[in-house]
Amino acid sequence: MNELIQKAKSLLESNTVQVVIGYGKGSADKTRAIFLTKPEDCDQLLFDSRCVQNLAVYLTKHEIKHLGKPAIVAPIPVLRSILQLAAENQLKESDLVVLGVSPESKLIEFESFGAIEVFLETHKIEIDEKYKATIDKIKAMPVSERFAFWMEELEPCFKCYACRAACPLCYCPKCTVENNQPQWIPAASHLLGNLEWHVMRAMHLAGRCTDCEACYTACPMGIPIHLLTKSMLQDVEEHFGPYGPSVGKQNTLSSFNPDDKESFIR
Amino acid sequence: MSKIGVFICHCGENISATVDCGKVAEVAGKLEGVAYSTDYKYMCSDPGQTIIKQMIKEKGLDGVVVAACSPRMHEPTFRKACSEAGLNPYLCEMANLREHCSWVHDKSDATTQKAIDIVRTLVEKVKHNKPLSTIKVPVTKTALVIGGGIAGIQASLDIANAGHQVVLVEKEPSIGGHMSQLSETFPTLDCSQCILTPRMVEVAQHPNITLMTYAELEKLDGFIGNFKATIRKKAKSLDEKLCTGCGLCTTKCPTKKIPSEFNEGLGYRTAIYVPFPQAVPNKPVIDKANCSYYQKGKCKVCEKVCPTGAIRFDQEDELVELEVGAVVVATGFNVMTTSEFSEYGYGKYPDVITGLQFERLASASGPTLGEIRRPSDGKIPEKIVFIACAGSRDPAKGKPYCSKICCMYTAKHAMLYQHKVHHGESYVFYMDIRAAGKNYDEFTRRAIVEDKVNYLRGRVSKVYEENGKLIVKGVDTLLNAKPVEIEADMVVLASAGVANPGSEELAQKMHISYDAYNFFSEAHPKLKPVETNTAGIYLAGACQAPKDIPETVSQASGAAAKVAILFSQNELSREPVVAVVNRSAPPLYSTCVGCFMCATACPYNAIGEEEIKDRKGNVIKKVAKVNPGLCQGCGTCVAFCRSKSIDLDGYTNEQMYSEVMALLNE
Amino acid sequence: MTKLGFYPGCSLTGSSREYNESILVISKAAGIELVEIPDWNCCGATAAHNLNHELSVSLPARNLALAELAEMEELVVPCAACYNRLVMTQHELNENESLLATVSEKLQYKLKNDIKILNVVQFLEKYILPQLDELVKKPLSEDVACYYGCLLVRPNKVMKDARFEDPMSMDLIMQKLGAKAIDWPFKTECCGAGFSVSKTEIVGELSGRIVRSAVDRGAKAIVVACPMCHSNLDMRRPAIESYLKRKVDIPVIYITQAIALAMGLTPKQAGLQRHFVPVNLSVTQN
Amino acid sequence: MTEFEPKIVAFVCNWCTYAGADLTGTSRIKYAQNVKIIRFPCTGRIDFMLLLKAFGEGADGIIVSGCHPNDCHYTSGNFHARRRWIMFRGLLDLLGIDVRRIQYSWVSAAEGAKWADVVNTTVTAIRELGPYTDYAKVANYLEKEANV
Repeated sequence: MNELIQKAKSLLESNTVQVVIGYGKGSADKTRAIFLTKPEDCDQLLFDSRCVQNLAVYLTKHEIKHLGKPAIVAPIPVLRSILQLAAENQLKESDLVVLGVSPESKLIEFESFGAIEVFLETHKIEIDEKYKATIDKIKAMPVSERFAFWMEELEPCFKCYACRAACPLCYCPKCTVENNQPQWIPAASHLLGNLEWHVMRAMHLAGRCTDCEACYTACPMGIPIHLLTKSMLQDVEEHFGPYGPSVGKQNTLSSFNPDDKESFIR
Repeated sequence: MSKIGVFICHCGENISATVDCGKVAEVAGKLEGVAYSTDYKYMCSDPGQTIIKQMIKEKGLDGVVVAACSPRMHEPTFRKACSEAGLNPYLCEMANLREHCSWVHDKSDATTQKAIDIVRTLVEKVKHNKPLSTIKVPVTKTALVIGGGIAGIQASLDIANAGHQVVLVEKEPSIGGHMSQLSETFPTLDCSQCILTPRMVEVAQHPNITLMTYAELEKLDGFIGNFKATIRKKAKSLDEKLCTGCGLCTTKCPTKKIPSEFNEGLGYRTAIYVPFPQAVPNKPVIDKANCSYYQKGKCKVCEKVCPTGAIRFDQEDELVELEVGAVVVATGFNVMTTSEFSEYGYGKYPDVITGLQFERLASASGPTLGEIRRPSDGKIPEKIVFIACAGSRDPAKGKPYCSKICCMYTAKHAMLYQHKVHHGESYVFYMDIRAAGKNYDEFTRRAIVEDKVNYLRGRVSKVYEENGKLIVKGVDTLLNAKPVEIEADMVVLASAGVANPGSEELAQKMHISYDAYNFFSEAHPKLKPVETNTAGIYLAGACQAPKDIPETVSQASGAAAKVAILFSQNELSREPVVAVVNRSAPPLYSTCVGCFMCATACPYNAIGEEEIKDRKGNVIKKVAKVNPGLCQGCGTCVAFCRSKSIDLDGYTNEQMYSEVMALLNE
Repeated sequence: MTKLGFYPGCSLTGSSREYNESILVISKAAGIELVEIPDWNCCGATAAHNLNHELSVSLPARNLALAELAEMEELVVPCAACYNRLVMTQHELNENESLLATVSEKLQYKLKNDIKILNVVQFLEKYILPQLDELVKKPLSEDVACYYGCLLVRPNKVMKDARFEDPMSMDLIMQKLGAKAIDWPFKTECCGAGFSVSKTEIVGELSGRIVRSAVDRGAKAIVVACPMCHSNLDMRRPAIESYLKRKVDIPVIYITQAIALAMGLTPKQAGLQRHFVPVNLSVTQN
Repeated sequence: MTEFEPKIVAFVCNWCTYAGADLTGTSRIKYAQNVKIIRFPCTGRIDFMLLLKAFGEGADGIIVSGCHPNDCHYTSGNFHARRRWIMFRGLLDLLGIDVRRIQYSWVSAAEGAKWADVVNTTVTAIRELGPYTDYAKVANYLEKEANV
């Protein structure tokens, strides 16, 4: 921990960065994102198992960008998001300093995005067996029952868009839902609108999602929307091969293989 | 409120036989935004079109739906009519009542209802149509031809003779390509060089052709009519203006044992060299990799003997930028290095050679002056075996495709051998004799019947050497199918035609596609055989697939004609169905967030970057920009864009959305 | 001690016991234990694979299943025919899901089908070759002809050897042993094994040409890695000599025997006494 | 009671399936009236949201059709579309949206008969599945609210 605080301090002191994005104490027993601009504040930084928020979401936010060049405390989910953002031309190596945090809570400094990629080679996205089981269970339901199950799950959604706000990959300044010519997604939070919003959100993350679960964590109603993206990750893997964020590689849906296999087109 | 006119065509009885056209017109007339509606027997006829024109003027229509046949049939007709009446042609849409309704359903209320649904859908679409104007792009009337073989030569001459400028780029020191290496050509047995060299000279002397030899394409940017090409002119170590081509340097050069590329390694050349006597330009280059001076720092004999002082050791590669309107790719092919066929002993036994090497042996200008002598000891082979399909039609370890030219040149080789070695015996192992072409089958038949070439239908399993002979083990699969062994003096492999090394990189530089074997892909296998999928880049010759001289020349002339057609216009007009990236009010300027995934999805590389700047010139953001010259209007980017920042004119999100809504809501 | 799975197959327990003995003896010397698959059965290299495809896959699949159950990661299969059946089965089952399902159903076991199957040359290259410099005590000195036969290098879609018409792997091992591997054209020619029982005279001709070429090119021994090759070139010598109309005394040895001899083991340990054609090489003297 | 007539929307590309459907017409091959076509330049242009919208607006079935692989007028639009469909189909299936109600097909400009067959078999299949009441209930939620 000290290592991290020292590093953050020195980065601010040397003016290498102007802001450090990290985790600090939140209300009650929670942690929250903090934005440090002064070296002396760096002692507020902490890192433990409660720090699950994906800080990468701030890298594309206007308000944070205005603070200057950031250093970011980056456990594995954040590292994945950084690579994906880089692959999508939203970040350059020179835009930030990555303060990687290993699963053993050790500080890892990365020379380049390439180095992050090498590191992540040994920390691949793996979908938890319990989620796989849940997804399999849902898929095993008869179609009507499955639909009913989801309608019940989606019913409480009141379109607060916390899922969108928490997701590092939802960085469009104007989301499709804000588009009214045509009105792709009804603004009201009735069932149809909820369903259409979540289908669209999941599709927009197809082949991009890095499985950080920020959307689910953020959802005030606890709707298991992460199951959608997890299931799609499985689909990507099944149909198009192993997937992991990579700066050089083309996105799953903006690329193709002439030999892609399917069984449903006649 | 829109003022749309709906015009229902009976198409004689083609539509009205099953659809109640009057009813359709009546219902359409009551649709919101429809100002006029009528039906008529033949909408596409002169009087029919006149009704449309009149109503546009009379009612001040701002949109037209013609419900008739398929838009693939008459859309241009009706759009032109609208345009003549002063309505932007892209405000006119067609509802397909004939192919998609009246012809495929029986007469019933349901059929009429479907017709009404179709019309309503198009009315809703038209409400969202915008006036569009055709896109104009200027044309630079200079063509770049890459590759100076017979394909490039033919294309260059044709384009130049049409009165346009041509820059011909060849990577070797001389133009001529593989054709200059050939001895005689099938099916007439006329001497290859005799028919080729006059063309080569014509290229050199043509006022409209700029020849750059020893040069390669470095980079190609831009789009049809407006390419920017960068050419690397490799250093020849020679001042070409001073050189008279006397050849003294090449005779005095002390490094003499370099295998000659022109003679396929069967002869030697010097380090400063002209590839062959009839080379164009007939001026030498120094092969730096083999030159004593460049490698060891000593020699300079050529500089000493040169009477005009033309040698320039300090010369460097030069990059030349050219603006061209069209590109003809004519980079040719190569033959498979048959070393992967260890069972045939190529590379191990000197007397196992490729067909291209045999051409040099048979050529009067070759290392044996046209006598068939085997490389190992210079003896005239008494028995010679030709193996067809060495690597072709061999999915297991060669190429699955047929190389197309081998059957013919193998017949020619056997024939030439029989003409030169009268007492010799020749054998051809073949899979099929593919001699489709004018006078081709007659030619192979002549080889068999008149020249007594022994054709054996079967494959060769192995060639090995025993007691100074090459034992060819094969099988004759006809009639008394049996294994055959021939003790030969020489074996010639008709090795597969393959893409040139570096084709892949070249294709990527030009953004044209290539197949699994690195041959360049034509835009359509039947109807666009000389176009590539990049507008303005055309293909000629064997870089597209192995082909013989007549076919190559035809394709080259075809490509030249395409270039000439392009150059016959000062500006290009294109359908305005192109994608556009939106603009919005500050602080967004555009909803595009610059992820550029559309760019990777675009099949045409039509999407680039644009910097949005403030008044002081500071970059505010980088967004995608569609080059309308390159965009073909598929709309793949549109469906891909998450923030709906890119839209396709003619098929906008609003148009498609309202079509779906209208179709399902009566 | 390295432990590897081992599938001997029928030949190695019968007509080519010396192949079995020599591979075990050199493995032991190299500190490798070959553990037989418990209760192994026929590999299917019989007429079965022309008559009943499913059976021809199920037979080897059972062996693979037993190897998996015994938690073997690598499986050494010295007989070229056994190797071919096992490796083809693995390939086919990996390509054909429905066949895999049928076979798994039959076996009452879901194959993982990821065991690494090694033929004798692959085994030697991976486990013996790295130690060979230390193990060779009595280098060979003769010119030898390495004969691969058909099954060791085929089918190419599975083996993916760029030189499958002119393989070199055994040549390189023999050179390591001090012998000179001659360049000859019969490395992969047919020995006639398919007619070994039914039409011996054809074996005489086909094997005879192989033997003749080796002798004429100065080889003092033919080195093989397949029981069928061995029995045809060795046991069918009368038929060969009657085809060649001359006597030929060139011996035929397994590559594992050559290694055993070079390691300084006795001819008996290498099993040379089981051959029809006596083996007389410099290393078998004294 | 009259037989259920399903509403089916077809999203087709201009160059292959639209032309193929034209050929069905010129060949006078009859098919069911239930299917109505919307023309797109390319399958690559077909937004997945439009499919969802069609269900929302009461479609009982959907046909999506374009050029066979390697035949795309734009060389690769259909390849992109195919990837999108693979992902979209998986998502819909997980959500319990009945993927049997979306028929994807490749129909070339020469396959007039195939188009008729695709239409007829889809109509039969949807007829067997019945009206898409599950989705309609969700979609009508909207109307209920609007009526409040």
